[in-house]
Amino acid sequence: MTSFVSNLSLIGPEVALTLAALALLVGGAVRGEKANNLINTISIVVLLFAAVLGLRSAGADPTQAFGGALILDRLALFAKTAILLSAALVLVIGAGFLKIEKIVKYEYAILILLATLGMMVMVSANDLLSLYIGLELQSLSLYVLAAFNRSSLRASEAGLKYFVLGALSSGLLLYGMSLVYGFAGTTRFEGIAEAAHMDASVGLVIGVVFVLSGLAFKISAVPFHMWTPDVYQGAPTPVTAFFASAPKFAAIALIARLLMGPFSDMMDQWQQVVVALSVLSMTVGYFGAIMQRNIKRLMAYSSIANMGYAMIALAAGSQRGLEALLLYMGLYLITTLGMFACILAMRQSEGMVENIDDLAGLSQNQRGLAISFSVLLFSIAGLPPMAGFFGKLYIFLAAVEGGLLWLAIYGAVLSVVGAFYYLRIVKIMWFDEPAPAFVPSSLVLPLTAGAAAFMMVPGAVWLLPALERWSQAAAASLF
Amino acid sequence: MYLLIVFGPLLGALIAGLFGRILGDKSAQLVTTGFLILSAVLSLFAFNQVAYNGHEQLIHVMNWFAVGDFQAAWALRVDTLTAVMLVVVTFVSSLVHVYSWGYMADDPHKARFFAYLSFFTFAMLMLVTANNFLQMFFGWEGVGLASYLLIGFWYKKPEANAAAIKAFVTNRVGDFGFALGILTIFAVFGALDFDTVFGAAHDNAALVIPFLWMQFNAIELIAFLLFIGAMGKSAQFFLHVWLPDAMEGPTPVSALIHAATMVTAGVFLVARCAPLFEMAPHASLFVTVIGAMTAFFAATVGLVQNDIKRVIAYSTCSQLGYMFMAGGLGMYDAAIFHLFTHAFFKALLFLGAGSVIIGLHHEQDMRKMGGIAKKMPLTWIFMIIGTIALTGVGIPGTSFGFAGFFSKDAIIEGAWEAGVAGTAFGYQAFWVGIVAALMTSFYSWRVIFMTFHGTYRGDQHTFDHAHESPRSMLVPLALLSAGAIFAGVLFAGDFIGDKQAGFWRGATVIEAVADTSHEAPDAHAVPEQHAAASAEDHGGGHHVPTWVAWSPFVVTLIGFAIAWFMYITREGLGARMAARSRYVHPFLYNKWYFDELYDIVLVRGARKLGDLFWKGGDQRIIDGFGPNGFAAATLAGAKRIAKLQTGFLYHYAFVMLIGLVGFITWILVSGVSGGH
Amino acid sequence: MMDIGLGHYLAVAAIMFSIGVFGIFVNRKNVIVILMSVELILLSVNINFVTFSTYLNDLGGQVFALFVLTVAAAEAAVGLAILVVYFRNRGNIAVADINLMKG
Amino acid sequence: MNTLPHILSLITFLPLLGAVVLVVFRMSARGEDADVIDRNAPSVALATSLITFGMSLWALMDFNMADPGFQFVEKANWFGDMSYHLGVDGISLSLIVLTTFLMPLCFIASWGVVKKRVTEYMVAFLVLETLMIGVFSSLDIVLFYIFFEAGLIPMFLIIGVWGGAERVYAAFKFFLYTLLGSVLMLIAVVAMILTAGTTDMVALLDYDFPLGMQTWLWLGFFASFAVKMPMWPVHTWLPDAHVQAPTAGSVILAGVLLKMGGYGFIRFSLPMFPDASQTFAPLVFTLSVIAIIYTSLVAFRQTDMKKLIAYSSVAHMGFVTIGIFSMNVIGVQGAMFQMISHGIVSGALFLIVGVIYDRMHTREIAAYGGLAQRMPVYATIFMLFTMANVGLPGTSGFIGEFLTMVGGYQVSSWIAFGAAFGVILSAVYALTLYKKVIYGTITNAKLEDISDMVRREVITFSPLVIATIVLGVWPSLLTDMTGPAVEALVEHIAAAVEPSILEGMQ
Amino acid sequence: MELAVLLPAIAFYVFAGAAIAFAFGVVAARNPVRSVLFLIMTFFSAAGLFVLLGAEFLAMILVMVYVGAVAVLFLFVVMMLDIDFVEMKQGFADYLPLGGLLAFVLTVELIVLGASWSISGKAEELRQAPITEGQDNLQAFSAVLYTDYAFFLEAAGLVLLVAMIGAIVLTNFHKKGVKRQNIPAQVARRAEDGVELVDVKPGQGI
Repeated sequence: MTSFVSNLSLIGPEVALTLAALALLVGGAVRGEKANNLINTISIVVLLFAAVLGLRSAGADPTQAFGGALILDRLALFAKTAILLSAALVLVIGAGFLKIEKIVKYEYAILILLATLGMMVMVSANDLLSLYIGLELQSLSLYVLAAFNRSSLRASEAGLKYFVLGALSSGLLLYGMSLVYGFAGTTRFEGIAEAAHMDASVGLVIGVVFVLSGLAFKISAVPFHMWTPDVYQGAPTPVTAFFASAPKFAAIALIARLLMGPFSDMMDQWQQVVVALSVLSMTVGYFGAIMQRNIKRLMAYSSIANMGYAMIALAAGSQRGLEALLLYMGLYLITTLGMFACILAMRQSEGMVENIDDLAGLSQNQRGLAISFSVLLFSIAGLPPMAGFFGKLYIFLAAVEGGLLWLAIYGAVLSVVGAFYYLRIVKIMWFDEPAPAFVPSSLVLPLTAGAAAFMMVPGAVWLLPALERWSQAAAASLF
Repeated sequence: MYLLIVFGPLLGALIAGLFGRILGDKSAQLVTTGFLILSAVLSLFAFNQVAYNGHEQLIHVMNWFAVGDFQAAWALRVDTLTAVMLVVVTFVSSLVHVYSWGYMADDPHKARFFAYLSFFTFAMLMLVTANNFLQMFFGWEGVGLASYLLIGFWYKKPEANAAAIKAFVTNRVGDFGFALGILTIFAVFGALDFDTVFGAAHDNAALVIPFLWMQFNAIELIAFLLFIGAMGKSAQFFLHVWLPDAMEGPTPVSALIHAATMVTAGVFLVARCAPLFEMAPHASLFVTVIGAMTAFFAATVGLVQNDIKRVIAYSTCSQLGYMFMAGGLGMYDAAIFHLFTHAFFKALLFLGAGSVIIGLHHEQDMRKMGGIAKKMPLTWIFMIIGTIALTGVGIPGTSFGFAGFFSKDAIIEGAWEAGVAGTAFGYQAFWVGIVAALMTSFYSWRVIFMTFHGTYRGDQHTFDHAHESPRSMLVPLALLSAGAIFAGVLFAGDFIGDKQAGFWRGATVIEAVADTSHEAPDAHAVPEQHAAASAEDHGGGHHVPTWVAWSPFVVTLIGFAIAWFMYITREGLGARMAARSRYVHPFLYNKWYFDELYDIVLVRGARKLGDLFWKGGDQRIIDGFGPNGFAAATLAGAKRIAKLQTGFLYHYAFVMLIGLVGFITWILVSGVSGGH
Repeated sequence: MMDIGLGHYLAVAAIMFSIGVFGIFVNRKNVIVILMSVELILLSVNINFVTFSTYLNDLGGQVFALFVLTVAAAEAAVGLAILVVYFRNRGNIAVADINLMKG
Repeated sequence: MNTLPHILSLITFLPLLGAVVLVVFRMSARGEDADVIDRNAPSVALATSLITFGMSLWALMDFNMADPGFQFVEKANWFGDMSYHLGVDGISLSLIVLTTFLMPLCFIASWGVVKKRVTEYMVAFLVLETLMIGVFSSLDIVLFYIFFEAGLIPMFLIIGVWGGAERVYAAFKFFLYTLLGSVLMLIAVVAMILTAGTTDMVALLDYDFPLGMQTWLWLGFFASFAVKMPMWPVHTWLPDAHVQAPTAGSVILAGVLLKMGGYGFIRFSLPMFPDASQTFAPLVFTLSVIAIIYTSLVAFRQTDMKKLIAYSSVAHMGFVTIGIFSMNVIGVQGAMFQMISHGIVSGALFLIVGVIYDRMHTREIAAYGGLAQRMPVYATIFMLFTMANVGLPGTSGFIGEFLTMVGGYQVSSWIAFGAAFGVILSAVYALTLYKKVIYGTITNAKLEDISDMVRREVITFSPLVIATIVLGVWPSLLTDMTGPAVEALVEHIAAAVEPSILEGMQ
Repeated sequence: MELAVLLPAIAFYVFAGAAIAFAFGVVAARNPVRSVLFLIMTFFSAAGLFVLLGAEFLAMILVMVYVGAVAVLFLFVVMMLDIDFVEMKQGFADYLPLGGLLAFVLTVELIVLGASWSISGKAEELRQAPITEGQDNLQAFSAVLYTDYAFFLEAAGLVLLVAMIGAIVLTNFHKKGVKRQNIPAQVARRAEDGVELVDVKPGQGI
């Protein structure tokens, strides 16, 4: 076994993040609130730096670190890059909100750093234990972040709900892990794969179900989604943006790695579960959103539905499926963050607003923002020529190829329901008489939204081929 | 030349229609009338060329349809049949144009009126010069449009609008048959031009094709469908309802369209398609029966009408019945001849009636007329001439008689002969003809008596100002009177007499020629003597019993006598009888309640059905179960799902647990049953 | 029956797991009990791990359990902190009162 | 062929370019400048559309009428299996020209009429134009789908922002209805791509899909195209959309968007799934005939002018489907002709309604009457298009209807019977409408001062009038263009259909 | 029966029964303080089971960490949050039957599952940290924990760090307007700063 330190060189980004988090913690403790801006900025820089570092150190071959605790392959790289970038973006767009709501604390950035670190461990986990620790690192940070606005009853209720249910879900996950460990005899992924290949015993299968249930919580797949609307609504909006983006990606990448790696021999069994999760998620996500007036709640249901969609690709269990999944999730991240940038711009003179009716007539008050938001909504609804359409297309391709035709049809039909509530926001922005205009926000929000929207249409011309190439490479690393 | 005949009126119509407001009414009138008269003169020349010198023409103008096998060209086919029609159409039309100068003098939209008239003429000419069924259909629908426009010319009158729509739609019902006929023709023959179709007809005589749920003889079917078209245009029984209402249009229109030309298009069609009808005995029988029924029905209704134009309209209807009767019995020549003569006297009657109407300041109700002969002597004379021509006065066995005498008696006698020859419905047709002739005589004279004789029953003021019509109206009347008097005697020989073979030269089937087709296997046998007889002069009636030849004349006299008795001797008797009658008169007066029946069944039916489909089908069922139902269901589902989200932690946990246990149980069960 | 095998321990763990689960959703009293139920679940997991570890003759399970304990402690800390925050805002921690957000 | 390189791309994206220019200027403008841009936006849009029209005419000039294959082909790989592949044959080019022809008219018709958010309006239409042209010119199935479905977005906004009182309902109904159809098509597209291993339509045209699969694929495509057409009973979005859309929106909706369904049937369903098409033809015929009669009757009862015309559109589209699925040259040619003709005629009818709507702001038939006295020019033009609508020979409306009936008759006389029956009904509703609006006396006092068509409106209508009559008298103009492609198509089908299916049909 | 066999069995049943009973007590107790106490007892019993399984180190940790720290923390919070006990006597929910059924099904399934266990065929070679004969539990732990599992240890450290940050950030209130003791300031304070001598003229006031 190589030395601990030499292994550290393999995980440069993670190390950078850790060190930065520790240093900033000390710095924050010393300098106090004055350093908030600085810490925020440094965190963003560190996240970006870590992303660059990761990309630069990307080797062609999958490498294992720490005796197999972690695996560094293209899937992990893809996921990490996505996670780091979205975390950075969340910090960028969230800063203003925290100031307005007067909940600026330097710990915020540090917690985001640590959560990101947890996610990075998750996506390159190669052992149930690293999976668990990464997951908990992430979860604990997120629990705290959810309740970050501690003077708000909603935020603390969100934190509480998230925590309790999250703890329950880790319990399920752990129980599953214990079964897998017991029936496979190891916690290392390759080992599990070998054991499963030899004998996919019932215990192993049930273990997988437990694990899947535990992880389904993280991607808010129905019926483990119940926390999502409440937490999205209650948590501070930047935190919600974070919830909706990076952790989803991390968890689904992790699930993909598990299902197509160690548990690939049990596809017959887990496919049923994933299909069920997918169907339920799409149903609840698409139907549940219709009644929502709070845009963050709506985003919660939207993310549930989108995860349902992503799980179609997952259920296909093929390389094409994984590729579609990653492409879809990549687009989802961009879209979601862009949309949250728009939501964060929803500020009227008396404070932040979250009701979708407050968007009324946005197209006349803030044309640019309205256009960006609309493009993003159309994209997430999967309408061509927006990039989101290609996400769906790829998923359908994977599903049909994987023999899940009916699932694809179901998803397609439900996407019409989805289109309905996305369009309703468009309708409010474009058709309705203008509501009181928003207070002009810092330039960064419209810019982010605009950039995201740009990626969805004209930018898609090069974004899509690039994303496709990356996800193809990433998907190949599991097959 | 032919192009000018046909397209001149179009040019006139376009100039008057598009630039009428710039040019002014006078120039519009001049242009259209000028073109029309030019057409008429050229037509006479053409008639001479074609009918007497045998210069049939086929002028290709341009391609129209060229889709796969479906080929149809814009072309002018001028043979004797066409030439006859050309003469009739252009001649009557130009007279009507001229007449309208006077009749429409007060109208503010003269340019439009003349444009319509000319356009109508163009469409009619296209119809008669067609070389294929499609072009014919073009003209067919074109005259329908023109008729619609002209009937509705006084668009402020709701009755005119309703009548216009009724005319167009009823015509469309006929066109429906015509169109299907064309489709069938194309399906059977793969072509639409007359020569190909008629040439191939013989070879396809036994062809049986499926149509709807049945198998039909192709030719029979085609003939039948085409005749439905003819029924619509020529206002035959069942589809006659529009014609009387069409009298809402200006009177020149009635004369031109609803007496002389358009309504005869059906007869023209039958004559044109004689080669087909010849081989379609059942369809021909149908033609005869419908014709006879129309002749009878319209005559009965005509007996009791009070509107002067309506009486004439029903008379037209009835006369058209005669023509079809003839056509159905194979006497296409006689049918056309009657068409030809009828054009003159019926136009005369209409224009005369128009003169009366103008004279009495747009009064059309005969009950408010009477004794105006002195005020309008010329009109009175022209009307008498027209009536005599219509009732077919003439001395049987001689060549003395008015126009109607030659043509109508030819039909009635021909029917007898057909009966003798064993043609189905021949005798019946003869009797119907006789009865109808009786009634024709009665109602025609009734018009004269009620209008011109007896005591005036209307508003005295109107009577005082009643006046003879201007010259522009009287000249056409005079010309038409000449036609009404002499058309029969002059042309009988050519149309139906011994010179007919050289006259028609195959433009329609005349009996002598038709003989060949009678040998077709399924055609009914026609005894030899009939063929021999028909080659002879019908006008003389040498080959029918004398009583047959005399009977039309007799019944005409009887009709005259009754009318004289009821309206001159016992003036007012008619009105009193009408008032007393409880069933017969209302039944007849209300046209056998056809309008009411159609209104209930068709109009209201369509409305009800439309509402049913709209409110019930579209809104309740399709939208209700479709988008709106979907939306409602979605909303309900959404509410339910939102309700699941109670906000309570334990519910959330509970749901998670249900999911977990569900999955485990499912996997265990499916795993067990799956053999794991 | 007297021969205590792996199944027995797993059964204990299973029962404890169920009690924990049961405790979470049946509890209407206060959130602390829910947190304790979570601890029960984690304990059952630990029993599983230790049992398997013993019967597989592999220390990995026990190490895993050790980390589970560690994390559980951290979780408890965070959970209680959140609970305290909530209590400060709301004034009580009755489970049935936590439904400000729903739908 | 020495034509302009990339002419199809130019035609397709030129309007988009115009739209982008407008957006950029409008977004960067503040205050006064914004008004200036709003004022000039119609000119820019009109100019763009006119240039596009000019370019499409140029393409028409260079088009080799005798060649049944695709011309002006452009191809470039994109990503995945997809490629940027454009090309036209007679069928698609005729529809492109129709689109580019109608577009300037729409802009002229909106000139000064649209006062709210003018620039956005123009942008929406220009974007829509690009998408519509794209539908007809793309030769990659995914590209096609993108254009096909993307058109919903601008149309949604057009109805929703500039529409009538019920615009929201109508916009949503339009959008979701059509979307539901298209997503099913998308699944079919996906299945096709996977089976055939290509997204290239030229390759797909030659690919022989297995029989059982064809059925499902056909149904998938049918779901989309039938809604788009729209066919009975999935037509109910159309009346609402038409009624609520602004005039130009209705014109485009009826003129072009509906044609996408027919185009889809001709381009995809027929050649790619010939056997299934054969199998399902009776279904299509039944629905078409029902549509013709049913919607004609419904149209008869409408009190809203646009709704009436909308229902008549449904009926007329019934002829198109009949023609297409007769699968013989005459029928398909007739369907093509009917599509173009209907594009012109119904477009014109909606413009006609727009003319008086702009003056009176109501579409209730009952509010009008006696317009002939005040608006003779209007009455004349209205009459012409009414007649074209009822399929009077000599107008373009007749040619298409008749050809489709001929085509249909060759399959079954029932079809022709039903269709011909619909022709009667069309006269009923169309003439009733005309009578109620134009004829009679002026009962509504507000109509006393109504003015006749102004020059702008006359300019809008003249090309339509000319097109209607020229096509009616000289249909070869169009049929010669579509002919080779249609003949090739019919031959292809005849060769491809499994004999067993045909036997089953007998 | 031989005691050597019987004794572990008795011990198992005692500990297992106690653990389950106490666990049930945790859930069922009306008073949260009692619940905490039951929890402590549950941990004790579980520790006994761990000992039976030969995991002495974990048993020790369980008692020390859980009973010593976590459970006490619970107790502390329970006592600190002045909970109104009366309000909480609402008892079990209406979901009890269904919930009970679910729990029962789950339990049965898991027990059946546990009974189906057999050592994985690959277990031998997949073993990550084999327990060697004669090495006691603590030694075994110490052998791997800082070597093979060093990474996890570090990561777990971060988890604890997060927990710490979280606890602090959430509960450490700096209430505005509350005077706090500032010791350096207090120490640095001098008489001159606190007392001002004012020369007041009679009859004028300050």
